[in-house]
This record gives sequence, C-alpha cells and structure tokens, in this order.
Amino acid sequence: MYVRKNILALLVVACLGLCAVPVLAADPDGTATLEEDPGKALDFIWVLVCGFMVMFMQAGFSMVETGFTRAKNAANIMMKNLMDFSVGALAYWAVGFAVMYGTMEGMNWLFGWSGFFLLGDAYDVTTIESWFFQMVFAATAATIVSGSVSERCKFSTYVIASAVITAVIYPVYGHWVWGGGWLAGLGALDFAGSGVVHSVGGWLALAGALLLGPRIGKYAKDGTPRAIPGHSVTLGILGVFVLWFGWYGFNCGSTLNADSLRIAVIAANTTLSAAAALVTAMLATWAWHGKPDVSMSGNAAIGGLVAITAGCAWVNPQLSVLIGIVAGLLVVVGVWFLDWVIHVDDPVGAIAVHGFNGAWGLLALGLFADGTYGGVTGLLYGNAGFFGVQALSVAVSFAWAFGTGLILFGIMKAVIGIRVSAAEELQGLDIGEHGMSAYPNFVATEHATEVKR
Amino acid sequence: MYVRKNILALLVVACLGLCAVPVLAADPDGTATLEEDPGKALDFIWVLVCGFMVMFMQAGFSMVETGFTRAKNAANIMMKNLMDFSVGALAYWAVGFAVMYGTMEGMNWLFGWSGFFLLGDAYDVTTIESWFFQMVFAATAATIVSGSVSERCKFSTYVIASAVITAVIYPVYGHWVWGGGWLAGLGALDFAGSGVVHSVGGWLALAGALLLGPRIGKYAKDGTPRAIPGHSVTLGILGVFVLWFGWYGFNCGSTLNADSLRIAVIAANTTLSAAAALVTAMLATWAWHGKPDVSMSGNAAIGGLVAITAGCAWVNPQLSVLIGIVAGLLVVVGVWFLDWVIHVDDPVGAIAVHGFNGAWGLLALGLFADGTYGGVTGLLYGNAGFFGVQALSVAVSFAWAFGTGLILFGIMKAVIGIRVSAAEELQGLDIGEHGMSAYPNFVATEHATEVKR
Amino acid sequence: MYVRKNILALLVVACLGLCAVPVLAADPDGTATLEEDPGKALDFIWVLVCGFMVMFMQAGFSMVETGFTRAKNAANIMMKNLMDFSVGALAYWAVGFAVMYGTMEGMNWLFGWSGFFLLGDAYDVTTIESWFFQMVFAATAATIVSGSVSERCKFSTYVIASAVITAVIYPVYGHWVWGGGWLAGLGALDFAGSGVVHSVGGWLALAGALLLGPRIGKYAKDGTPRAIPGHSVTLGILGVFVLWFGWYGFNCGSTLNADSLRIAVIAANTTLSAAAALVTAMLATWAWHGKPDVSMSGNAAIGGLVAITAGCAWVNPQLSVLIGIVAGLLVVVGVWFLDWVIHVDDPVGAIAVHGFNGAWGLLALGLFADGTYGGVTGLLYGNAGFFGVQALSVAVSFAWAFGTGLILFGIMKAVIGIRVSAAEELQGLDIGEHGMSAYPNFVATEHATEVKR
Amino acid sequence: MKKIEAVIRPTKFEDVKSALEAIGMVSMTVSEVKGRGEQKGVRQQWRGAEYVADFFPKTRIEMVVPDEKVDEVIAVIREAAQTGQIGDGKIFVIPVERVVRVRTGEEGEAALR
Amino acid sequence: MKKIEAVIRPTKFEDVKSALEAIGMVSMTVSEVKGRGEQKGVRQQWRGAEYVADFFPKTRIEMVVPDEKVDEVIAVIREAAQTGQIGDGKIFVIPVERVVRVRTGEEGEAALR
Amino acid sequence: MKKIEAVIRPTKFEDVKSALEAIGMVSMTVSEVKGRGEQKGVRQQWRGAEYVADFFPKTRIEMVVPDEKVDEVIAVIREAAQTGQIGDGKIFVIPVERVVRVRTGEEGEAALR
Ligand SMILES: Nc1ncnc2c1ncn2[C@@H]1O[C@H](COP(=O)(O)OP(=O)(O)O)[C@@H](O)[C@H]1O
Ligand SMILES: Nc1ncnc2c1ncn2[C@@H]1O[C@H](COP(=O)(O)OP(=O)(O)O)[C@@H](O)[C@H]1O
Ligand SMILES: Nc1ncnc2c1ncn2[C@@H]1O[C@H](COP(=O)(O)OP(=O)(O)O)[C@@H](O)[C@H]1O
Repeated sequence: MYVRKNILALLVVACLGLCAVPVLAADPDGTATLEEDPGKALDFIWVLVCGFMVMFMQAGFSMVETGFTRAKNAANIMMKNLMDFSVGALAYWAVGFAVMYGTMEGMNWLFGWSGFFLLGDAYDVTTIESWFFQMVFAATAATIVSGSVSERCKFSTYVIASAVITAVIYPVYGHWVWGGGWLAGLGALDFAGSGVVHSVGGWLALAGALLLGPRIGKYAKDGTPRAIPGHSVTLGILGVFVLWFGWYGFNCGSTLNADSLRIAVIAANTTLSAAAALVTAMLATWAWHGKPDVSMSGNAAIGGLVAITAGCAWVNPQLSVLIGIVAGLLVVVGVWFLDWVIHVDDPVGAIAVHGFNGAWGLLALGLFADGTYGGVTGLLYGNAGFFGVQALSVAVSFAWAFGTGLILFGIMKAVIGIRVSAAEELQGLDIGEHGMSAYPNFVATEHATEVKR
Repeated sequence: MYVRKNILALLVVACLGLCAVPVLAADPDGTATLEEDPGKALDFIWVLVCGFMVMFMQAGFSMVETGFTRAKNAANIMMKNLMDFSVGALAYWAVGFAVMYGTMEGMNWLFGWSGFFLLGDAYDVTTIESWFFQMVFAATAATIVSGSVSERCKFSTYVIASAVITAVIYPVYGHWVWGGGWLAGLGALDFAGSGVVHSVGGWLALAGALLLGPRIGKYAKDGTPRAIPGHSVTLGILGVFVLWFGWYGFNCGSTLNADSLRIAVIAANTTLSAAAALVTAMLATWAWHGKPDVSMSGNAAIGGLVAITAGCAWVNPQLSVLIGIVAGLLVVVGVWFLDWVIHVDDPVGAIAVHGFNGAWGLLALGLFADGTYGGVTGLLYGNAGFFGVQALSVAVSFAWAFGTGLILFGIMKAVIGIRVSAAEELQGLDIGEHGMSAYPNFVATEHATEVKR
Repeated sequence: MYVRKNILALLVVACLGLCAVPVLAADPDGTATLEEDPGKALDFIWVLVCGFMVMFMQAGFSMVETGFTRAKNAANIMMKNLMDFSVGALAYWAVGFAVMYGTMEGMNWLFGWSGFFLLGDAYDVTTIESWFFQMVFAATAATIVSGSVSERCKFSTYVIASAVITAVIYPVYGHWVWGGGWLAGLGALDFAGSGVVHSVGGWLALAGALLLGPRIGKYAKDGTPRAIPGHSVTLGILGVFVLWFGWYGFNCGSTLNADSLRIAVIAANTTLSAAAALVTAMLATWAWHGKPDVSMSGNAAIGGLVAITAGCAWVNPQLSVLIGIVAGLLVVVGVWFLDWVIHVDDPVGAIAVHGFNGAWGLLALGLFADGTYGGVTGLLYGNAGFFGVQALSVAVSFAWAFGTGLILFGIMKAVIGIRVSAAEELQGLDIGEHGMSAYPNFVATEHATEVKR
Repeated sequence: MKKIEAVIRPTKFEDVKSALEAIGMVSMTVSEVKGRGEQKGVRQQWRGAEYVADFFPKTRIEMVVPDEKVDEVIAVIREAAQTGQIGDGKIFVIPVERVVRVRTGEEGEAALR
Repeated sequence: MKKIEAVIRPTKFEDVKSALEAIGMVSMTVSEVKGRGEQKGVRQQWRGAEYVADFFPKTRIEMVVPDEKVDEVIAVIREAAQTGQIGDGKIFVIPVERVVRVRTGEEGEAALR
Repeated sequence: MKKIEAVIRPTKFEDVKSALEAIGMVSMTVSEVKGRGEQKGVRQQWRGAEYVADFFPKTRIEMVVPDEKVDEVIAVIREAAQTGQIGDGKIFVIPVERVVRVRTGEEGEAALR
C-alpha cells in the first residue's frame, strides 16, 4: 500500500512539474505544416482514422482472451486489457516513443533518445500524429502477452511487464527496424509489423508462459494436455471479427500517408490471407479431429492477419492466399506443438498466432515480394540477399524479445513473484485479484472433463 | 475425409500454380493512376474506410444471429459467420468478381467473364479497390442466409452454399444491375443494394428455410408457432448497433468516390429510416401485444436500413422517414406472416428483414426519388416508367434468387442432405457439428414454454 | 392503447403531409457547394466518418449500462438504448436541430427557430452534414440519462424523456454555447462537449435518479449502500472500449472540417487523459480498498474522456494527463460521494462520470488552455477572464439541465408515474416492461450479499 | 407422502410435463443437473485436445405426492421419458415426513396441490 | 435429524436468511430451481408469439437440523417467506440417517453446525 | 438403498469423481449449489461498496447406493474431498424407498448401476 501511494504521489508531482515547463514547441497548431504541404490534411485523416481502428483492436484482444478462458478469470482479463492499453499509452508517451523514434548522436543505430513526454520540439502536429499511430501499435505488442499469461499471472506483475514492454523492449527492436536502427540499415523490412509488433509480442508471451508454468490441471501426470475450454466462444469469435476489422487500419494505415493507392492492394491482401488461413485451419482440424474446430479457426484467421502484415504492401493477392494457407497450418500445428510437445501452456494461442506467424510473415515477405511496389523483390523473384536479411531479422527479433522477456519475468519472479497462489488460481483471479465475480447473476459450473484415453 | 484432403491438395496446387504466373499487371502500385487523377487518393480512402465498416457488419450479423437463437447452437453460428466471410472472400476473388464486373464480348448483358483470381490486368489498384468494396458486399449477401437456416442446417452444406452464392448466384444478378447487364440497360437502379444484396440474400434465405423445414418444436400439431426465445438479447441488440454503424459505410461508400457531398444526405436518410422503422415496430408491437418487443424492434431497425439502401442517395429525409415507417410495419407483419400463415421457420427474421424490405426498398426508390440528385425521379414526382422498371427488378431478383436457391438447396438435399439429425438438433449443433459447447462454465436450461391457448 | 394508435396515426399523417411539400432546397446535391470549395469533399468525409464513430458509441453506452446492472433488466436496457437513439434522431430532425442551430431574428441569443424537419432551405448538403454530426451528439446526451435511471424507470416515461431532451433541453443549452447564443457571446468555449453534451446529460441523470429514488435493496435501513453487482463485467468493459474508440470521432471530428492538423494533438490528448484517469482510479481503489476495482477503472476511463472533451484541442499532452488524473479521482470520489453521502442511486455511475467530469472539463479548459491553438489561453497562462466565463458556463449548465430535468421528471411523476411497481422491479423489468427474459438458456441466480459491518 | 425424484433427459422434459398434467399432477420443482450412469461421455474437443465430457445435462423433476399416487406418477414419467437408449434416467422415491405450505401454513396432503 | 427443504421466492431469500441467522441457524445449502404449483405462468412473448413461461424461478434452501429444531425452523421460514400471494412455496421435511463432516469425520449432530 | 448427498468444494470434484470411479461407483447426479456453514464469507467489492458474498459455490454429488456400500462411499468421498480447511463440506445419508430405471423399468438394486 505504501509503495502504491508513493507511485501515485510521484505521478502527480511529475505531471505538475511538466505543466510548469514553458510552452516550447515546433508546430503545435499545424498551420505552418499545412501551408507547406496541403496534402497533409488527407495524410493526417488517413493515419488517424487507421489509428483509431488499431486502438479498437484492444477490444478484440480482450474479447478473444476472455472468450477463450474460464469465466472465473473474465473480470481480471478485462482489467488487464484496459490497463495494458492505458499503461502502454503513458509509458510510450513518457519514454517509449523517445527511444523508438528519437535520435541520438552516434548511438542512433541502437536506440533513440529524444522527445520524452512529447515535450519541447516534439509538441508538433507531425510528431504527435506519428506518436499516436505508433502508440496504438506499442499497446498491441503489450496486449499480446496478456493472453499467454492469463488465468495465473499476478495482476501487479502484469502491470510492470506492460510498462517495461512499451517503454523499452518494444521500442528498441522497433527502433532497429523502423526508427533507422541497424536492421533498417541492413535493409530489413517490415511493412506493418509482423516482426516489430507481433513476433516481439509473441516471443515475450513465450517467455512469460514458460516462466509461469502451466495452469493447474492443464497437464496430466504423464504430460498429456487437458482441454480447458473457454467460457464464451461467442465473445471469442466476436473478438476475432473486431481484430479483423481493426487490422485494416493496422496494415493500410502503415503507408503513413495518403498518397499511395497501393492501400487497395493491402486491404485485399489482408483479407485474402486471413480468409485462406481460416479456411485452411477449418479443413485441417476437420480432417484431423473429425470436426471443424471453432476456436482454432478463429485463431487461424488472426494468424493469417499476422503473417500478411509484414508483406501486405509488397506481395500480390495470389501469394497472400498462399501466405494465409501456411499461416493457418502454422496455427494448427503450432498450438499442437506447444501443447503436446514442449508443454508450454498458452491459453489463447498467442505464441503460435503472433510469434510463429510473425516470424513467418517476415520470411514470407523475403520470399514473395513481387517487385511491383517500391521495388521490393523477394527470393522467388530472384533477390536472395533480401531474404537473408529477413531471416536475420527473424533471429534478432527472437533473441531480443525472448531474451529480454526471460530477464523481465525472471527478475520479477525472483523479486516479487509472478504467479498467484494455487488456491487463488483454483478459485479464479476475479475474486483473488479484484474481489469480484464477472457474472454474479449466472449459476457457474466447471466442465467435468477427462482426457481421451 | 478423403474428399477433404483432396480439396486441400487442390487448393495448394492451385495457389502454387498461381505464383508461377509472371507478374502481369495494369497499374499495381497506383503511381500512374494517381498522376492522372490526384483526386483518386481521397476516393480510395473513402471507399476503403467504408469497406472496412461493411466488413465489420459481419460481426453484427453474427451477434444478431447468435443472440436470437439458442445457446446450444451459439458456437456453430459463430463458425458459420467466420466461414461464410472467408469462403465468400475467396470465392469472390476466384470467380465472383470476374462474373459480376468482368466483361465478355457479346454476352455482357448476361454476365462477365474476366479478371479471375485478380490476375493479369486485374492486378491494378483501381480494380482491386473495386474488388475489395464489392467483396464485402458479396459476403453480406451470403451471411444473410445463415440466419434463416440456423439451428438445423448441416455445416458442410452451408459451406457449399456460401461458396456457390458468392461465386455465382450473387454475382449474376449483381452484374445485371451494377455490372452493365440487361436490367441496368433498362434503367433499373439500386444505389447501395436493397435488391442486389439484401433481397437476393433474403430470397435465398427463404429457399433455404423452406427446404429445411422448421426446427423441431417450432410448430404445434395444429400449426401454431411456438416461441423459441434467443439466448442473449444483449448480444443480439449489440449486433443491431454494429450493423447500423457498418451500414453508414454500406450506403455512403456506395458513391464509390469522394466527390459527391450528397453523402451527408445519405447518412441522414440512413439514420432516419432506421430510426423510424424501430419506433414504428416498437409502437406497433406495443399496441398489438401489449408490450414493446425488443427483438422485433431491433429487427425493424435493420429492416429500415435495408429499405433505405436502394434509394438512400435519391430520396429526401422526410420520405426516408416514411420508407422507414413502412419498413417497420413490414418487419412486424412479415415475421408474423411467415410464422403464422405460411409456416416458414426463420429464426432471426432474415426473410422479412432482407427479403421483404429489400423489395420494398427497390419500389420505394421507384416511388420517391425526388430528382434532386443525379436526375433520378420516381412515380410520386411523375416518372411512372422508372417505377415500372423497379418493379420488374423486384420480380427478377425474386425469380433469380429464390429459383437458384431452390435449385442449390434442392440438389444438396438430394445428394448430401442439408439437415442435421433430429438427435443432433435436440442436443445442439455445437456438440454435433463442432464437438464443443459455447458456454461450458454456465449452467444451461431451456425455457419451459407452452403456447398461449 | 388508444393513445398509442393515435400517435401512430399522427406520425403517418405528418409524414404524408411532408411528402406533399414541393421540393424546395438550397443545394441538395452539393455540386454548387463543391465547386465553390473543392476542399469540402475532405471536410465531409472527415466529419461523417467521425460522426459514424460517435453513433457507434451508442453500442458502448448500452454495453456499459447493461454490463453494470443485473441480468433481469438486460433486455430493457438494450431496448432503451435502441429507442433513445431512434427517438433522439427523429426528435432532433423534427425540432431539436431547428432550436439549436436555427436562427431567429432578435431572439437568437436564446434559441433558434428554423430548419424544422430539414425542410426547405435546410435540404442542403452542408446543413444536413451538420445535422448528422449534431444529431449523434444529441443522442449521446439523451442516452447518458438511461444509465442513472436504470433498473426502475418505466419504459414509457423514458421514451418521453428522450424525446423532450433531444427536442428541447439539449438544444437550448447547445444553442447558447455552439449555436451563437448568449454564452458563446460571452466567450464561453467547449470544444467537443464536456459541458454541452456530457454535463447536460449528467445533470439530467442526477435529476432523474433523484426523483426516482434508489433501487429496492440499495440502502440498508441505516443508509449504508449495498453492493448490487453488474451481471457482466465482460460486456461492461467491452462497452468502455467501444466508447473510447468512438470518442476519437467525438473529439477529433469536432473540428467540423478537415483543414486543421491539430487533430493529431486532439487524438493524443484524448488518449492520455483517459489512460491517466484509468490508471489513477486503478491505483486509488487499490490503495483504498486493497484491490484494483475493475468497473470503477472502466468508469474512470470514460470520466477521463469526458473531462478532456472540452479542452482537447486547446491543451497540451502533459496537461491532458493531469486532467485525466483529476478525472480519475473525481470518478472514484464522486461515486462514493453520491452513494455514501447523498444517497443518490446511480447504477452505472453516469452522474460522476458525465456530470462531475463534464463540469471539470469546462473548468480545466479555462485553466489549462495553453494558447498554441486558436489563441485560446487559460488561467494558468494568465487569462483569468476566460476561466470566469467557463465557471459561469458550468453553473449555467447545471442550473439549466438539473432544473429542466427536475421539471420534466417531476411532471411525469405527477401525471403518469415514473417508476415501475416494486413487484415488477423485484422480478426485473425485462418481464414487466417487455414480457421476456434476456437470457432464457442460463440458470439465473442473484448474489446473496450482505454489507460489510 | 413421498418425494419422487426423476432424473430425465432435458429433451424429454416437455413430454413428461404434459403427461403429468394429463393426470392432474401439476406441482413440481425442476432443476438442471449433470449426471452419469451407464451412458458413456460425449467426445468433445478444444483446440485439438479431445476430451470426454463424461457428464450429461439432465433435468431433475421433484414432486412430493400422496403415497397412493406414487405408482401412477412413476408409470407416467417412465412412459413419457423413455427413449430406450442408455441415458434415459432414473426415478427415486424418498419418504417425506411433513409438508407445509408457506402461504397458508396448511400441512400434509392439503398442502400438496 | 431432518432435512428441511424449503422452496421459496428468490426475492424472499435475503429475508429468510436473516431470520434464520437470528435464531442461530446459519448452515444451509441453496440452489436455484424452477417450480410450479398453483401459481399460473407469466405470459411472455418472443417475436409476436406469446407463450407462458409456466415455471417460476424459485430458490431452494436445504438445511439439515436436529429433530427438535424442526418446528422452529419451519415457523421462521414461513414467517419470513410469506407474502400471502400464490407462489410462496412449500417446505418439505425428509428424514436424514447420517451426517458426516468431510473435514473432521465428525458424525451426527456434532457435524451439523 | 440410501441416497448419499455430498456437498463438496468444486475444486475437489475431479478428485472425488476419480476416487469413486476407482471403487466402481460411477453413477451419480451432480449439481451446482451455494452453501454456507462455519466458513466465513469472501469479502468482495463493487464500486467501492464492500460486501461479503457469504455463500460459497459448492458442488453437490448425489448417489443412490445399496446399503452395504454406504460406509465405503462415505470414506472414499471424505478422503478425496478433504483439505482440512473449513468449508470442506458435508455428507448426508437419506433413505430411499424405491429406484426405477426409466429405460427398462427395472427396480431396486438392479436399477442402480
Ligand atoms: N445411482 C445413481 N445415483 C444418482 N443418480 C443416478 C444414479 N444412476 C443414474 N443416475 C442418474 O441417472 C442418469 C441416467 O442414468 P444412465 O445410467 O446413464 O441411464 P440408464 O438408466 O438408461 O442406464 C444419470 O445421468 C444420472 O444423473
Ligand atoms: N408437490 C410439490 N412437489 C414439489 N414441489 C412443489 C410441490 N408443490 C409446490 N412445489 C414448489 O413450490 C412452489 C410454490 O408452489 P405454489 O403452489 O405455486 O404456491 P403456493 O404454495 O403458495 O400455492 C412451486 O413453484 C414448486 O417449486
Ligand atoms: N446443516 C446443513 N444443512 C445443509 N447444508 C449444510 C449444512 N451444514 C453445512 N452444509 C453445507 O456444507 C458446506 C460446507 O460446510 P462448512 O460448515 O462451511 O464446512 P465444514 O463442514 O468444513 O465446517 C456448506 O457450504 C453447506 O453447503
């Protein structure tokens, strides 16, 4: 309690301090910028509207996560999602943006170091437009972790993780690829963030799930995974639709301005990859388990969206379908692999969806870019070097995100603990972490399940 | 299983084949197009944002359908909605768009035949922008059917129906009206698709519901319909809001470019018609049954949206209110008529909402177009000929969609069966079709109901 | 029943009457307007897209309200939200817009009086664009009241309240500030409606809640409030996300045209205020009650959005954070104050969120406007006079909205009654008002609760 | 007086209810339960892990009836609830010592209807 | 020992609970059931089709009490649950042969509180 | 024959089920109830108002078994359901006079499995 009050006090003091700062700014009202380039009006509108849609993906993430987990943790999950967006926005305002898109003499290949708190020169319409669009992306990376640690991670721990991810971990890799860092220097590309956002989020999710260990009851003594069905398939799939909708903002808005008609191709590619992934997973589970699996198909659609994200502007529709097909298989196989082979308990499939498919997206771009847009050409069209750089980018994103993830969750595990007590987990985190039930007017039950023998 | 693997294999081979195709294209990066007409940037942004909103209507349809049916079928319904959008996008990419907007020397009055798989010349920003916007419309037509066949239709059958509808049935009528076909030649108009999208969807829904027969327990021995209340009025009405929101994209985006300020009038008309329909149905059920009926009012709002869709650009606000009032009555009376008079079991009211009101929308345009925009004038303002063409269009849409619907579902009924077993239906399609429950953490019950005597 | 049929008949007659009116109009197709100023195309698109997002906030309001109240009233709440948007749109079309933005020779300081039913000169693209954007705002003000009167207010009463609010109460104060009325004359400002929309809604909500009295069981005999937990925290927080998304349209769209790049700053400020409010409430409840409170944090996010609404264009990011922090505290303390001190039962916190924070938003603008945009400068930057006017505006909005609210609900209480019977309230308004249950497939329970002693 | 507890298939509930009405037995208390007996579980799956939901939803009807009605009620329930498939359910008869009607305080058989 | 099964109105549950607490009877098991007796159904409607939801939600309280407490408990429940309207519910008394406390293994009346 | 009614912690249900299976007792009916006894309520909060949810979710297992099985079943349930913490639950034994299998009409112990 003592610590909390201190944090509050600090926050208040910090903010009051900020107010005292005299208004230094570049172009805070935008008149000069607009005069220079009247086309900016359309750019701003495009990027902001797309940014709004990306923000709305937070609703989608929360629905998928809560729908695919148990009712006794539903309120905790909604709270985590509200919190990670809010903490993420504040952390990215205070620090993250400065690290990702700031500049630093000499060290710029590694990270940036200017524009903290959007003060001074950063009080500028162009900078703040960019901040807004990048902030919703940063929050997306953070929220991916929520899914894989759900139903057992302490809320306080997750607050800290969200702050560190959006302030440091995400911005550093982001700087390397999008902020003029060393990977960008080598020629690595990632149109809308298969790697920067999704695989970083996915590998952090892997680190978190690994250090937390599986939920109680997830694995039988012999290691066979048990099914722990989600409490509302309806809300989970609603979340898939919301994510799909928001993803158009994610991918199309990543042109960052309005003067490319290629956005139509981006929208088409995004759709086709997701659709192909969904249909693939539907048929694959149908063939494999005898019935088309609903939650897996929903996951696959998201996987298809993740996979097309890096290359959406540079590949063509037919290859998008192919990217989606692979993505769908990757989700089905990936979830199985994590669950049955390496026994990492990822309640909502975040690792397979965002981690595996984020990596696949980077590679697919390196393979399939067809050269019709911006001159980006992949292996299939003869550019092996580019594919090599993309493969490097995959390795780097894994090393960075998984590594820092282990450190982050490792330190917290040692110092404050990352997992709720077994009693709390059994009773549900809604009671334990928030002293409430999400559904007090419905009689609850837990499926009596036993594993197939 | 064998068949399924084959389908999968075929898909993979087809896609690989497509990749081998050398990149032939018109203007895939859009530079030339933009140079020719810089105004295209705004056009693209407008049409794409509206298209995103139309895509989001899929979430609305799924919520309405699942909310107004029973919990034991909720997962199946979500899966159907995910699937029909995905299969629809793929089918429209492969075939539908080529049939609807392609051209064919000599036969163009009947259907188009170019641009399959968006290959060759169709790899062009303008074509693909058009594809995207039209694809979300095609998927809307497909998903309408889902509602009327719900709680008893085999999932496999519905997959096939979705593909056929988006590949052939919808595009052909669409070609006649929007693709330069014979109805367009006669002067038939349909601004955003009361007829092309909604009445086609509605009449297909009618054919499906008719051939499936009513749900078990829907009608007493003497034919009196029994109430089968939906499992979540909350989600159902959420769906209505989502649809209403998306509909602004549907109607306003149908200008297909950004240089008409009439979009403001379209937005206003759309709102007023829906609002008037809702209030009308609310008052009508209040007067008729003693209490304002929630699900019927929600349906009526959608009915009002359907009815204004054809004429939204060509009528004025006050007549939009009138169109909405009629639409509201049509929903209330239409649902009653289908249920009590001809005993077609349409769980969510798709036929009355989309079929009846789609037809009404075409007629209303023929009646009320006031001549202030594009010179389109209806019967009320003296143009009887135009009304005649619209009436013809209504008849044609019914004949085409209901006819092909009967054939489609009829063949499937004969060959593979369209209805799940009685045991599966009683237990719920979630278990039968997908081996799962949508709400495993809640104790379920079924309303003990008996019909008013 | 008799009355209802009459209303229906009147409506029909009125509408038919309107159709007979010859088409008089200013520029209904927009060609002239566009020719004069080609920039209008972008303006229209911007304002309409933002307006669509504001409309979607209705879904958010309905989710928050239903999620934070009991299952037995869920259908009634959805119906209220559908209805108030519809009735609001019709009333604002018929009367409200004419009062708010019309003109009247000599009396213009008080209210407007032209443009009823959007007839005549008002049949003009610019006017109708404005109508659309203002209509969604009016409906927002109306729907705020729904939350505070929920679980006990008669549906029929609420229908009337919605009509009166959107036709008269909201437009009059709106005219004073936005329509060129006397407050505007004094220099009062309100960028997107902390005062015009939210505090007006909040004070009306206060009047309604006060005259209705608390829900049965809300207060123990000694006045201690009892907890009445909401039935779906999941849907409630989904609603928060939807509102947050829509709010970008609310605030950014309030530029009313597309030629200000300041919209980026508006979007950033909106985000930061909400995020800061949420984090503040989370920490405050954590410190105060030992656990972070989910529903309160969700409310606080909305409170932060309300508070930034008046000043979003005129303050800077760091002060937005401060505004949010205060907003968060105001929600936590305000809910407590209403509940424990003055015993007003406001089931979803509408009064604290919209009333208190609406007032705070007006004051914050008067304090913190930093002069970088449009030359608006607050007390902190030396402009005491402006702060005084803002304080006056707060007082006026309270006097007007609370006063007319008392009159409106007071008259209805005397004449037709505003509260359902105790038996109906205990059984739930779904059965009583609409003869249905929202969740017939789930076994319901009510939390057995007792107050902390 | 006896309490008859019948655990039946939910899908048979409407039929049983009507059959009991037909012999004038209207009063009952109903609850949703899960049960298992000889009936084997339904195979379900969640994200690739198959599992057997080895309990089935059942509806339990409880009726307190005068002793002389027991046989008739049992027969009627059996007839209406029977499908012949495993899982049709069980009927238990339990002694009841007193019955009180809350509203009036009536006791015994008078309180039953 | 007897098991007292009281089927009451959900809205009366809080009152009954408090009244029982007042006489020191705290232990009980509660479940949500649906019931019908003399009470006629509520007319509901769904899309124009009216129907009678002929079962009402009821709350069932089960308490196992020593024989000598039976009369008192019944009286207290009756008083607290009564509204005088049809639908107030029923109280059944059923013999219980053994009671075991899971935690300690205590049996009989010692296990009851 | 006796009906054994065990009110246990939901989290112990899987263990109890398996333990009973191990001694061949498979048939049972299960329902979700709320209960209270010595166990004090969980403090919860809603918008600043703290309250005590003084009923805990419990799972009730009902098994009708032949008289000679009663002791064994009770012992097995106790062992599997026990945590030693307050709130472990109770087991009640109630006489059953008849059992009928709906499917076949068999009565008595033959109907039990
Ligand atoms: N011994 C028992 N004790 C309690 N409930 C039982 C018992 N045996 C069966 N049941 C209930 O009866 C239901 C049907 O029993 P089951 O054995 O599956 O069918 P059948 O009687 O047709 O063989 C079970 O699901 C369970 O709820
Ligand atoms: N014979 C019975 N067996 C089991 N439950 C009964 C019986 N009679 C009544 N009940 C239960 O008691 C409730 C109230 O009974 P009802 O006859 O409606 O009220 P009242 O006792 O005031 O006439 C019913 O809803 C039902 O749950
Ligand atoms: N006298 C009783 N009658 C009915 N149910 C009881 C009774 N006593 C206890 N129970 C049930 O047993 C559960 C556990 O009892 P409790 O007293 O909390 O635990 P313990 O037996 O470990 O002291 C309660 O929640 C309640 O459902």
